[in-house]
Amino acid sequence: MELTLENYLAWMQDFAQKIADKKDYLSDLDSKIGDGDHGNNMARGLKAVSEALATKPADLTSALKVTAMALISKVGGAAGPLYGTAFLEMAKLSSKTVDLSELITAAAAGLQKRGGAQAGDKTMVDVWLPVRDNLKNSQLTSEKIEQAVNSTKQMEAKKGRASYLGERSVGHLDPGAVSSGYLFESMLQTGVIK
Amino acid sequence: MELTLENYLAWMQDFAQKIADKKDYLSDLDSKIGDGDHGNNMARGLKAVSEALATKPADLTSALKVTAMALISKVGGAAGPLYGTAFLEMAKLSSKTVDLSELITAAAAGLQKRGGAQAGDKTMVDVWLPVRDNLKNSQLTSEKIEQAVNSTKQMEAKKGRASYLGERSVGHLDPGAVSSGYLFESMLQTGVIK
Amino acid sequence: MKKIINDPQDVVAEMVDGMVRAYPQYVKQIPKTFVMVRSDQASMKGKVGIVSGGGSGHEPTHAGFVGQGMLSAAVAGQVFTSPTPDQIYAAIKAVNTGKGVFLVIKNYSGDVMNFDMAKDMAEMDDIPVKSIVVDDDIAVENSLYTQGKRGVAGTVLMHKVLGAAADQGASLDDLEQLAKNVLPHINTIAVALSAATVPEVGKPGFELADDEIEYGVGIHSEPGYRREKIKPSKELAAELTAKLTASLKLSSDKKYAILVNGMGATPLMEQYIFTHDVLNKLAEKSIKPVFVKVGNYMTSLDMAGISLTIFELASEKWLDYLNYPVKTIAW
Amino acid sequence: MKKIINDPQDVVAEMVDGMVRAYPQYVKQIPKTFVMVRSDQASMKGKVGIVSGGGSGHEPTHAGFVGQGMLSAAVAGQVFTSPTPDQIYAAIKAVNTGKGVFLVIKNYSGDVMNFDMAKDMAEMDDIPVKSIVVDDDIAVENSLYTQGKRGVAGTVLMHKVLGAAADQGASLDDLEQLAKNVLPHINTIAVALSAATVPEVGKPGFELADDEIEYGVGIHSEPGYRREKIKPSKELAAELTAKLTASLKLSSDKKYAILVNGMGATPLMEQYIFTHDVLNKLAEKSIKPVFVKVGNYMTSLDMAGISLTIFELASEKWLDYLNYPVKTIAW
Ligand SMILES: Nc1ncnc2c1ncn2[C@@H]1O[C@H](COP(=O)(O)OP(=O)(O)O)[C@@H](O)[C@H]1O
Ligand SMILES: Nc1ncnc2c1ncn2[C@@H]1O[C@H](COP(=O)(O)OP(=O)(O)O)[C@@H](O)[C@H]1O
Ligand SMILES: [Mg+2]
Ligand SMILES: [Mg+2]
Ligand SMILES: [Mg+2]
Ligand SMILES: [Mg+2]
Repeated sequence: MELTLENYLAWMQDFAQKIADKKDYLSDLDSKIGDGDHGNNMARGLKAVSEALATKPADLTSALKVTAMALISKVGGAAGPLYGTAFLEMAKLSSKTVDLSELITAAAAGLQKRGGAQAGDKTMVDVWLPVRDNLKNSQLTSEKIEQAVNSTKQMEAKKGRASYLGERSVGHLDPGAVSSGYLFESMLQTGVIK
Repeated sequence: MELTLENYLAWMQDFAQKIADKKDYLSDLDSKIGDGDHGNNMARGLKAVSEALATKPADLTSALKVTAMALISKVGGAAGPLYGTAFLEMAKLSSKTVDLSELITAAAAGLQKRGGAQAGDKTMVDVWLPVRDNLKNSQLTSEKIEQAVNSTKQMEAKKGRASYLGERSVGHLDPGAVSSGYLFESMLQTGVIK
Repeated sequence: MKKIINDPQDVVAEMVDGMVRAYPQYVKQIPKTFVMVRSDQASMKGKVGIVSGGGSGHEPTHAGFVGQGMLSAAVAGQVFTSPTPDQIYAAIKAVNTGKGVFLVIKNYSGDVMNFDMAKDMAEMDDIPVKSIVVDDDIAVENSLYTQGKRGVAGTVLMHKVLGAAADQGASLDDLEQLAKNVLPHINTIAVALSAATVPEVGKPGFELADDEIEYGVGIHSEPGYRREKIKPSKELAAELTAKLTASLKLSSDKKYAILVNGMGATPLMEQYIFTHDVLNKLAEKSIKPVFVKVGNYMTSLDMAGISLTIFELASEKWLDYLNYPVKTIAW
Repeated sequence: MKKIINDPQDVVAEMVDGMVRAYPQYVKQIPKTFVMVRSDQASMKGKVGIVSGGGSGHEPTHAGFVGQGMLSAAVAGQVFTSPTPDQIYAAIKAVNTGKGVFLVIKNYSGDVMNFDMAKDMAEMDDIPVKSIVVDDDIAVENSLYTQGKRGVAGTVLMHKVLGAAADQGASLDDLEQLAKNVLPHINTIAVALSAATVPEVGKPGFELADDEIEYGVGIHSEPGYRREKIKPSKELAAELTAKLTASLKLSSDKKYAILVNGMGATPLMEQYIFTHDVLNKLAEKSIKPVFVKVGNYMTSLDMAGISLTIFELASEKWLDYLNYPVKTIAW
């Protein structure tokens, strides 16, 4: 499972489309336990990513880097620095290895370092960690991703805006987990993993 | 038809009661073609009048004067100076004559001088003038008052807030005409005219 | 009606109390009245006093503009109801330092009559009093047969100009002349998204559908000249600017000041967006205002909407007056 | 959604444009950013720069407080969304005059992360940067397991204190110490009558019945701690004052400043009535605040509601900082 410029571009194109399609749904989810902007934030960011990638980066590293920069400078909120850091970590590592599992592991670590969230805190981390682990032993499936996303439903938020709700956050999906779910669904569907 | 301290006090007591009862209705009328406060303004004023008259003024002149002062200082808006001026003119004249017709004639003149309204401008003047004329030839009846009040319905306002509505003021009773109607109904009902 | 109030009958008393206790450095209350006079009495010495007032519900107007360089006193009536002559008279007496008192009256029959009666009282006391009746709202056509135009947000600019001139020693006659000169150059027009709810009434002054607006509405929910579906800000700006262009005969040779005024429930974000659109509209005519102010200055309780005032600065001095420093709660 | 806007995607760009064109004397925009820096660059010379910012929708916060004696720059994010690191970094670079830059951050995970990334960038450029994370909202209990308390209206007082100190020559270390000392003494709590509608979302962040209020709501429609039927202002004041009494351990031996803050759609009349009730409540405890401010300072778009901030003036200097003159659009 190696990330290449080609499959990476396909992956991002698909992800951007999913986000555009699900913009309102993501904001809806966010308005239940956050401030209702996650869909708009992500759509703005992925539009910028698409524009940046349309300028045809020379290699995977620069593709990952422009993705990170577009996310960091366009998404804002909590999701911007988190997704941005994740892709920046992948960009950094990509000059040494293009193994997908290793890249995602580095990304997840960066994400946790930036946001300080642990497994079970009801954040996107609750999707990234299981994905990381399942990639490691080549067992990532669409069902596993869905499972991870759905697992956030019963969690009580400890990080991000949803944490202000305390117990009342239980029973709602975490919007960042859902958007991360789309990221990894795209990864599967565009054949990054064969 | 002479105004006495006694029948004047009865008159004002009845008028205050009518205004208290019709407060919401008057404000409702005012909200259609004005700013919705005529009932509140009049109720506040007549409450002050009742309190002032409860201190037992020595004679009719002082009774009229404290009425005027209470109206001037408590009603505010357009109705305050208008009603206030009317009663002040009656107070002034009452040291010379207590003939009801003459008193109302003076009051109506003061009212017109203060507000500059003519017959047909859709104001309280459209009740005061017919009442004045009917009193002169001893023909004032409840029907005449009602007629005068209702006549304002088809008029287009030329003075006061309702004038901002132009043609759209047509079809609504003038609130000041209605409250003036109550004033003269009370005058009839409390036996000031026998 | 969902409001942060106690008994609707007490709103003015409690508001005035809150105001003078919050800002004793600017205003103090004449006991048993709703008159707020300038705390800094020293700054009034030897100057003509300027008194304004009117119904409450337009906060920060009028008391928010009491202070050095602007008003000497403000008289608060009941909500949307002119104050009474005795209160206005108390204000006149309190601020007269021997140079007379100038009254700024908004053109409503109630206000005009009550201020007139107060003027009569003051004259019996030998206090020289002059006045201006502000009628800047161009939504209502002036005509012989009506009450004339209404006084709205432009009144605040009148306060500012007169206050600056008075602070610099203008006489009562000077102020009267200045006010007369300035008046026709200040024009205002509004658009409402929703009506105000008077606490004692308990329901909005008029009803607009969820997607409806009304042009030309007054600050007491007086009706405007047209209702239609909500438009983008730039189209609202175009409509209001066009009206003012016609009334003031806007020209790129002249200098203008602009006041974008929120009606109470319209957030600043919307006001700034509207400002952006108005400035664009004026730029199309090669007009770049030399003074712009944006915010809630002449409100109408919880009405949502905005008014646009354009003030043609026919004299260079008028711009100086607008920029003259003041010490008030709200300018 | 009835708002005076154009395309919901353009609200921030157009608002920033309106603001800088209306008030060029106070703020100017760094081209291609939503960063507004102080126009009066001379006043920043030799002083530590102070940068604040956050999501838009809280106007006049933050740009309304840019100017001499207060902020050096403000960074506007999308509505209710933290600005991005590149923009914050641009602000830092623009205001650094060699003495370093102090950041005032509200405690939201997005804001903290974006400002942190900007700080990293500035440090790579050898610009010394320190910061405070404001978390004055006592509605949410602080605990190890959560994000901590939120930053709300009290942030404006932090801006004021730091701005005054910076203008008087405080060093970056002085400001950090001052901010740390001040922070626990500023506490805020709010009550909402209705939620804000984010333009791009198009519907309110939460629904309250026609007769319902919610205590403890945040400035982005974050939920509060209790819903109940609307109460008279004096009871709302009692509830909020009681919460702050507990958190700050109010005592008649100490000095306090008060900020009564409107959330956007609540008129000044209601704010002053509420102020009256708060001052009465405090008077019962023999507390008479030495500084009171009332108005829309940290809004939440078109939310109706009010917040109460109490600031214990543990040092006499802090009151001087609050009273220190500033040149801004909105203080
Ligand atoms: N500290 C954190 N660590 C990891 N993820 C976080 C953290 N804080 C927030 N998130 C994620 O960010 C998502 C919200 O993003 P978004 O709505 O775009 O930003 P904001 O909360 O600033 O409005 C949450 O659903 C959650 O998954
Ligand atoms: N110029 C005027 N002359 C005579 N009556 C007038 C004039 N202006 C207003 N009115 C009367 O006053 C009434 C309104 O009174 P009110 O609602 O108490 O005052 P306001 O209009 O100031 O709110 C009108 O219905 C009308 O009868
Ligand atoms: Mg969000
Ligand atoms: Mg009325
Ligand atoms: Mg009225
Ligand atoms: Mg957000």
